[in-house]
Amino acid sequence: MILSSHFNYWIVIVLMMIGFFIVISHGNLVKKLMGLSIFQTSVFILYISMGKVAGGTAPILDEAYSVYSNPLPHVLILTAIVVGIATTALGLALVVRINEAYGSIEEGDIEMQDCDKLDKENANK
Amino acid sequence: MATAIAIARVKDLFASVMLTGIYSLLSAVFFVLMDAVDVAFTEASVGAGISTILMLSTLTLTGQYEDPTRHKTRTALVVVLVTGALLIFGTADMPRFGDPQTPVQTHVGPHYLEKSYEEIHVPNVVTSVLASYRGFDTFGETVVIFAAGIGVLSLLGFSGRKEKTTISVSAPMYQHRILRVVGKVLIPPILLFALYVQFHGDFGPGGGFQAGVIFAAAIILYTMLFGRQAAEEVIKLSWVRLLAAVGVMLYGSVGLISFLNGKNFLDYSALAADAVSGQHYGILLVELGVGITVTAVMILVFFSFAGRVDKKAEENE
Amino acid sequence: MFIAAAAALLISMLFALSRAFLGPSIYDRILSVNMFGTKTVLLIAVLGFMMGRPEFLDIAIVYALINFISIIGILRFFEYTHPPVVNSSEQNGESDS
Amino acid sequence: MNFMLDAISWFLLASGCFLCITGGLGLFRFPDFFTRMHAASITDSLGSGLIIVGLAFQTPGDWLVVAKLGFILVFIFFTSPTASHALAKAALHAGQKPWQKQT
Repeated sequence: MILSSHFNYWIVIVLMMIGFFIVISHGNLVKKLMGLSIFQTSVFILYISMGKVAGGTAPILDEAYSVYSNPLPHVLILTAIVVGIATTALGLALVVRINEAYGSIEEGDIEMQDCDKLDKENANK
Repeated sequence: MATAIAIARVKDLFASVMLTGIYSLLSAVFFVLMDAVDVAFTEASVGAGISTILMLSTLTLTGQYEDPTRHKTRTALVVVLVTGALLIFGTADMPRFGDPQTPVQTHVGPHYLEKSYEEIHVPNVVTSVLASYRGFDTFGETVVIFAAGIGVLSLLGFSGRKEKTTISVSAPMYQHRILRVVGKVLIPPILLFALYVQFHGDFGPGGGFQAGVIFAAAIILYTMLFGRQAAEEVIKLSWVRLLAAVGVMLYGSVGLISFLNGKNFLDYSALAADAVSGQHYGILLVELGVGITVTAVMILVFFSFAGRVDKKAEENE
Repeated sequence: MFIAAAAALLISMLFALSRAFLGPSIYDRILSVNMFGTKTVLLIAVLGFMMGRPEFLDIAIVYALINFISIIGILRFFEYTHPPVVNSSEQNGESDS
Repeated sequence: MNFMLDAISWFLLASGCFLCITGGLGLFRFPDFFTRMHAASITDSLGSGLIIVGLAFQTPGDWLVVAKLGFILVFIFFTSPTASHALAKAALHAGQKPWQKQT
């Protein structure tokens, strides 16, 4: 019973965990951003699936229908998608700058370079 | 779902960008199935087009292949599994899918559905909620987009203007004559369609956010086909920068006018003698503001990425 | 009938998806993304009819446009990373095609 | 009259779906890039055209919907072959060789 009525949450959770896994385990910053966007989409799906009413249609009023899905989650997610792309663009811009400064977008390389720099500074002192 | 797993697995970043495109297509189909027309519309215009292009241009700048060594894979797996299990345990208390009696459905949602036609006379409830009932939220989000645009600009900036190189390696697709002709034919309908989406948002799916993205997509298409220099002659970038601010200003000033007329901030019924037509004007203006801002910011972001790509291509030469 | 059409489209989307996963070369993937996009346009149109609300067609139009733009974008940026190797005589012949 | 329309749209939809499935199968099974492209792009254009015309016969006398379907049809007819052409050209230039039967 629970299986058929809660499947939407399960999908959301699986997607969310995939995104989370990518963010944690991959060193590449672009890949991390992709993971983040998967995570984001899973949240969108959660909201939208909660707004769905069984037997309802899209919330564009019409004489012929009486049951509509809830418009509020749609509004929230609509703006969230556009804001999401804006923030992704910002993240990508940061990645580009990091690449220019360090010559790499792998997390490990960047940390190594930082450590080297710190060591040198300490040695100078 | 499988797409997401594949995205995680594919080493070649280029291929995984491709898969993100497919993933966004799939999620849009899902949104359609869940009755969220407007959301599907936005996801369609944003996810498949702009975000793919931005990711690709970043990859051009940073390199296509990923370092195969993974860090902390085992820890990550454990953390993810534990969190996932806890969340799944939590779903047992969640309301059932499609149940009309859940808290989500019984609070403000029905109010919007019942009252909005009387109060605003706009058939598309999503638009009326977006622009009128929750106008303040939307204003905030427009400002966030504007701020993100400024952020990208200040990070990547334009170093153009100074170097007046004519046609470099980054010359557009000169060898694709058919593409250019078809593109030329397609751009005007795309722009027109964007305007239709902008102003038809009251009656069907659509509105400022989507229209802005589509409009920007048309200009991005032009840029890709004819090159950055040609596009910069058509649209002055300083104007675009100005427009981004004008959109936010338009939204804010609508709020201020209603403020000055003795109503609450963004209470559109102050805009005309009749409350309902006031709402109409308000929504129209506000959506216009959103549309202008989104268009301008998307164009600016794309141009700053494209500028970097061109610069890198010149350096390699 | 619409359900049958939707199912057929889904099957062909599944094929395209598996080709996108397997695709030995990058071009195979681009091709399958393109096809996937076209099929999504059709699927959304059919779904709109299935639910009795043809307003959904707007989304299908957007897809038809955006899909084209993203394919062009992919090709364009692919030319940066892998500049085409052509000898000039072939290029002259090709450019008039 | 109504039955006739239904029958026509049935037929168109069914053949469109058939083409789509065969196209998908071809994309999946064929041995190299160019044959795959052949399978995908040809069935793409014809199949989608058939499905859209079939849908247009189902509209309950709403001309706006028919017009929108017409738009989609025109766009697909424009964009799909163009994209295929560009893709084939890019692939050829990048050194993909057409597949030949091994003798």
